[in-house]
Amino acid sequence: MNMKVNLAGVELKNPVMTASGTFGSGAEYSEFVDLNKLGAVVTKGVAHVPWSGNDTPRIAEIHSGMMNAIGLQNPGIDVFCERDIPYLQQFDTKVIVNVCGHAPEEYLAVVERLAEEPIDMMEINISCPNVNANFLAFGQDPRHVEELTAQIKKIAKQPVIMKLTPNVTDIAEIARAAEAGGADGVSLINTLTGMKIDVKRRTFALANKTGGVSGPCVKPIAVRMVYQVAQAVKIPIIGMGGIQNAEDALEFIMAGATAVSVGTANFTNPYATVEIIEGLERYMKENGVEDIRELIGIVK
Amino acid sequence: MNMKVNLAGVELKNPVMTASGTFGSGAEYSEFVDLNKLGAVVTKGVAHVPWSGNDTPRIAEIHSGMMNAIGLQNPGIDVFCERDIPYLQQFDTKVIVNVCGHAPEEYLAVVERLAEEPIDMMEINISCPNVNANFLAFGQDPRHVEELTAQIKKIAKQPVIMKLTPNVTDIAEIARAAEAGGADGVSLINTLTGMKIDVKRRTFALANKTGGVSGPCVKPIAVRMVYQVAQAVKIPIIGMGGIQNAEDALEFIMAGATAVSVGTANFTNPYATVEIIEGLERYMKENGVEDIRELIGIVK
Amino acid sequence: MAKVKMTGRILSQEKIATEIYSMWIEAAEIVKEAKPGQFISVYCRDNSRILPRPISICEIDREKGALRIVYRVAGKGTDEFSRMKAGEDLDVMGPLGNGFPMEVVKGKKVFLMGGGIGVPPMVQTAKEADADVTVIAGYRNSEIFLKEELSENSSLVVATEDGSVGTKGNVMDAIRENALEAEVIFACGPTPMLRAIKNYAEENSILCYISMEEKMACGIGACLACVCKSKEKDSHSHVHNKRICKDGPVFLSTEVEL
Amino acid sequence: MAKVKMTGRILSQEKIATEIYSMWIEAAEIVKEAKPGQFISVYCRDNSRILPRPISICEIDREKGALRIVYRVAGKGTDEFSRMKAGEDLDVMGPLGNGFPMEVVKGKKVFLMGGGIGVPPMVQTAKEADADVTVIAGYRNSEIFLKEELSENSSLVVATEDGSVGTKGNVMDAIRENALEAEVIFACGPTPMLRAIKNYAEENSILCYISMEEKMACGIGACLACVCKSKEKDSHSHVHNKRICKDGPVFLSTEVEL
Ligand SMILES: Cc1cc2nc3c(=O)[nH]c(=O)nc-3n(C[C@H](O)[C@H](O)[C@H](O)COP(=O)(O)OP(=O)(O)OC[C@H]3O[C@@H](n4cnc5c(N)ncnc54)[C@H](O)[C@@H]3O)c2cc1C
Ligand SMILES: Cc1cc2nc3c(=O)[nH]c(=O)nc-3n(C[C@H](O)[C@H](O)[C@H](O)COP(=O)(O)OP(=O)(O)OC[C@H]3O[C@@H](n4cnc5c(N)ncnc54)[C@H](O)[C@@H]3O)c2cc1C
Ligand SMILES: Cc1cc2nc3c(=O)[nH]c(=O)nc-3n(C[C@H](O)[C@H](O)[C@H](O)COP(=O)(O)O)c2cc1C
Ligand SMILES: Cc1cc2nc3c(=O)[nH]c(=O)nc-3n(C[C@H](O)[C@H](O)[C@H](O)COP(=O)(O)O)c2cc1C
Ligand code: FES
Ligand code: FES
Repeated sequence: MNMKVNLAGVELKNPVMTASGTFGSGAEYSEFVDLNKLGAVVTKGVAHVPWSGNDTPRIAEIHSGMMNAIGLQNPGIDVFCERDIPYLQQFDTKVIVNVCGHAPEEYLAVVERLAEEPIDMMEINISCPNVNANFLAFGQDPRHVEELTAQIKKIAKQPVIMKLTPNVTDIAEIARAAEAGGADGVSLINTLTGMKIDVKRRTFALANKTGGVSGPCVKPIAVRMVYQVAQAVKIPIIGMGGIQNAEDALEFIMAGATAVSVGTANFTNPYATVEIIEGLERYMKENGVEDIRELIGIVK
Repeated sequence: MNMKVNLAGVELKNPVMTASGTFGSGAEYSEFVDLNKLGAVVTKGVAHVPWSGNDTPRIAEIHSGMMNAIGLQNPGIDVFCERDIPYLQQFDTKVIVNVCGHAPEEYLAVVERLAEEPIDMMEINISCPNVNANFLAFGQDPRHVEELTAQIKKIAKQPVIMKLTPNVTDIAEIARAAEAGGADGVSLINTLTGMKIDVKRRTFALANKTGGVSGPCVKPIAVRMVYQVAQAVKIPIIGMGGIQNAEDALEFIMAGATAVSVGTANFTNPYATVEIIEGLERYMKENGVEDIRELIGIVK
Repeated sequence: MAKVKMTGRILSQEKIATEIYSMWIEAAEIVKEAKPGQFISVYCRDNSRILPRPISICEIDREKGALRIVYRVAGKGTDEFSRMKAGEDLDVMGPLGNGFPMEVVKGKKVFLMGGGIGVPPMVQTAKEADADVTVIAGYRNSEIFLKEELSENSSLVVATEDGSVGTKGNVMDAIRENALEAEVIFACGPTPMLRAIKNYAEENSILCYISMEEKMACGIGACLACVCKSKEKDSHSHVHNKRICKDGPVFLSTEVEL
Repeated sequence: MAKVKMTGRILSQEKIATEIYSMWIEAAEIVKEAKPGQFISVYCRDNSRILPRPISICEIDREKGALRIVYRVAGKGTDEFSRMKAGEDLDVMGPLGNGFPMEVVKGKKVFLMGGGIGVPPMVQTAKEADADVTVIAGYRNSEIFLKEELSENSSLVVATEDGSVGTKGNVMDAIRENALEAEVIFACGPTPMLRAIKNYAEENSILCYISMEEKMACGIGACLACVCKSKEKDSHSHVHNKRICKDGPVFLSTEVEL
């Protein structure tokens, strides 16, 4: 029985990865799960300098999900390279570094710094507000996506995954722009923008007013977008959005994802990632699936 | 204590209406709720001719919500005018007719037919696939929205509400296009496009592959969009998406909605609409709110 | 006919076969109006499941104001129901749908045909049928639940897929094996069974009513989720779609496509 | 220190004041490592609520492998907890956070100051403090829950907002009224109370540790939801943010901004 998948030239021992920002750099969750078992660890977004993030409250619970406005707090690429990469090198798993920035130069500074680092891949978070384009996110404009992808590809030494925002009219168009820019893969979905109002206090539930919606409540939208993108591009897809168990992971795989990321579910169940891997194995056994790759995009 | 609101020149006895497609034309739910108590009944989308809708399964349950792909089954405007309008005329509530079509001519045929009918308002569903524009919905392109609105306004005899789809990059831009076209108000959100895969049968849960997501799971996205639109336009807003109780309704009102529509909640609780009206009254009493209009857009 | 949504009280909960449970619910207002072949909507407590589950009325105790449902654990909602205990509250709406047309069987020879989880509604139907009733019930195996209840009010003929009890095969095999005949058929069960019965009835010019299933949201005819294809244009939408929850679940077999 | 998520068993559930409940949970693996001032994450059963609720450890019974939580019904999750019954399962994760630094109070005069639902963690802290302990507990009214437990291991001073018991006012009023003095303070309660205590301690050069609150998602330091502003750059993100769930919930009062 084969669980291995090839993701943009990198072989993962199985298709289950962590979703950026929900798993730190793995240290905290290593008390619960053996990182060696994971297909890959995707780290929290890192910028060229430390970011201190938003005011609190930074999260709010919603029906079958949550909203977050962490604001990409991170220690900056220098500390990250000194501390987090060596930490992850100890484990027999792939390391995918999630990168954020407010302007192309900021992304490029991180990508350049990562060039000589022993990481397997990078995932570019293009949901960050683009200071040069009126604070819409890069990922909401196909021209910016293609341009940024192309710029990054010029200097990147590792495969580049563009992480798409679902807050767009036509996700397929954005994915095609990433592909045209030379991306080695796309991952989706990042969070949907939401708002919660506290009617007792007559104010926003989050200090930041809006936040990113994640968890089971976004799954149908995420599966739809993965399916749409799978019909639109040839590069591999990392699917995510509300995955809680193996059945959810299979929805994304059958819709066309080569790998999946598990985010919010870690908060509901710190063992989620490993239980999903076990659940996939069980499904394969019970259904006589020899190779998990047979299932990728099987529903058409 | 005043619960009345003025919606595009029409006075509603309270801001609670039904959401199109979830309440038929009121007859079925009249066994549960007194239609006289409602601010308005918004009817199921009606086209110029009967539509038979999609194959079954037409719905699927999802986490804290549902997906539907009814496909706008409706008897066409002639039967509607003969049967449903006279039925609703019996009640002391406002009648808002939801209109659908595949092309501008189809919308215009319905709007024209409604001109001499005793209805209070119409709500134009621009989430229908636009056969003239590659099956993207009218509502996804600001130019189409402005144009269609202007065409409808030319012949409409009643106030025109444009009902916006949330499947767009910038909902404020779409709302501004409706306003520019002369809309008397906007209502949002229609359903988000989703997909569910049945991993056991390896097929789509809905015959139509994709369906529209509604219910509590979409509420944070809906509130965010209502807030955004409230900052962008001067015309009144009908807010909806996952409203289950008075607190939810207040979120939309505080975000800027003049009225709210209750959809999927009717399926969870057929008394939902009336209970929400009672809950709003209670909130106003408990918090010394003399006039519900004080609360509209109070959170900024 | 007034429908209500109300908080019922669970009087008993019993496992009667593998994955099959029987629950009596006190719900006087619903029982008052309930008829054989109608169904109720049962609501989940878990807030992540917002749609009610349609479940047929199996039996009615008009004195106690109670009704019985017999259900198979098919997914998360029915699994939740199966964990509930006597004494607890349960939200239900009903009575829903048209039910079997009891007037047409008066004094006639009638088959009540149920397959699997389509058997339960035949209990109350057999009780109330003023007719010569044969229940033909199909099961997977020897777990022939509701046997006593059905035997009380009818002559019961059983078919099992594994042949452990009665005819080996399905309800149609049981008819053939026992050379049974009827003037009217009421049937409920999986689509292939209904299709076979519909064909049999039409070939033999037997008046036949079948109870259909589809995913539902409102349960009362408002949302148009639960349609089936009908021969004639329906009076509601003037297309060829009948609403199973409102125009059905029981249809004249010649009225609908399967 | 190993954290686990496990299925605990509810040993008892008791209402001890208006909207305040006390629950003993058998959870041996968590109890093994638990310290005063730490907390656990309690999971809802309702699937629409996906985040666990952080609740302080009130008391520990190491022999039984059980821990006690005392909680106020503040919303839907705690309401759900309050309906649970002895004998039922409950998912919990812990022990979480750093807890109070018990070593610094050894042989010292110490105030354990708790306000409202900040009182519970002081029970186990008083039990384990090898010190001259005064618990100063602030309540709304005469419902002074946990009185016996606190009296057993400390001299208890009470303040009530309505003056029905002890000092009228808050815990700071109680200190003044009784002219109390201490070398170390451990405090837990609402932010205005913590702010007053922090100022008092700093003015009087008293070593003071406060337990903070913020909305949490992971509870273990991974998601950065629960930060508070810190004087020094934190070692994790190298900005001025400490994670309450991991670096706290207990902080040296001079370390953080309130
Ligand atoms: C008129 C009618 C009468 C019925 N009577 C009975 C009965 O007496 N006993 C019994 O065991 N079952 C009966 N069913 C089937 C029963 O409704 C489903 O088994 C049940 O809804 C499954 O819910 P779940 O949450 O366990 O499954 P899930 O698969 O988790 O349900 C997900 C969603 O799909 C719907 N759904 C799933 N299967 C069906 C189905 N077969 N029919 C309709 N909706 C479905 C659910 O209601 C829910 O909205 C009846 C169905 C209908 C339409
Ligand atoms: C370290 C720590 C220890 C705590 N110890 C106790 C205790 O011993 N007893 C007690 O009664 N309460 C305690 N609380 C507060 C308790 O966590 C909240 O009252 C509880 O989470 C409310 O949940 P709810 O579902 O009832 O409310 P809701 O308002 O419905 O909750 C919605 C969301 O907000 C979060 N939330 C709401 N209020 C708070 C809050 N004050 N702090 C953190 N998250 C919150 C919930 O966890 C949930 O994610 C503690 C909080 C922290 C951070
Ligand atoms: C608390 C939190 C922090 C996140 N931080 C990041 C981040 O730094 N970079 C990023 O690309 N995505 C971030 N995300 C988005 C997730 O990686 C993921 O795309 C999204 O949450 C959907 O998956 P889920 O529903 O499984 O959580 C974050 C999500 C959450 C909940
Ligand atoms: C079963 C169903 C049918 C619907 N039909 C229509 C329709 O005909 N026209 C329309 O504009 N919106 C239709 N909608 C969308 C709703 O009016 C509403 O915009 C959406 O469901 C969000 O509100 P809710 O979460 O309260 O249901 C339909 C929604 C559902 C669930
Ligand atoms: S379920 Fe709504 S019409 Fe049948
Ligand atoms: S709750 Fe995640 S870091 Fe504290």
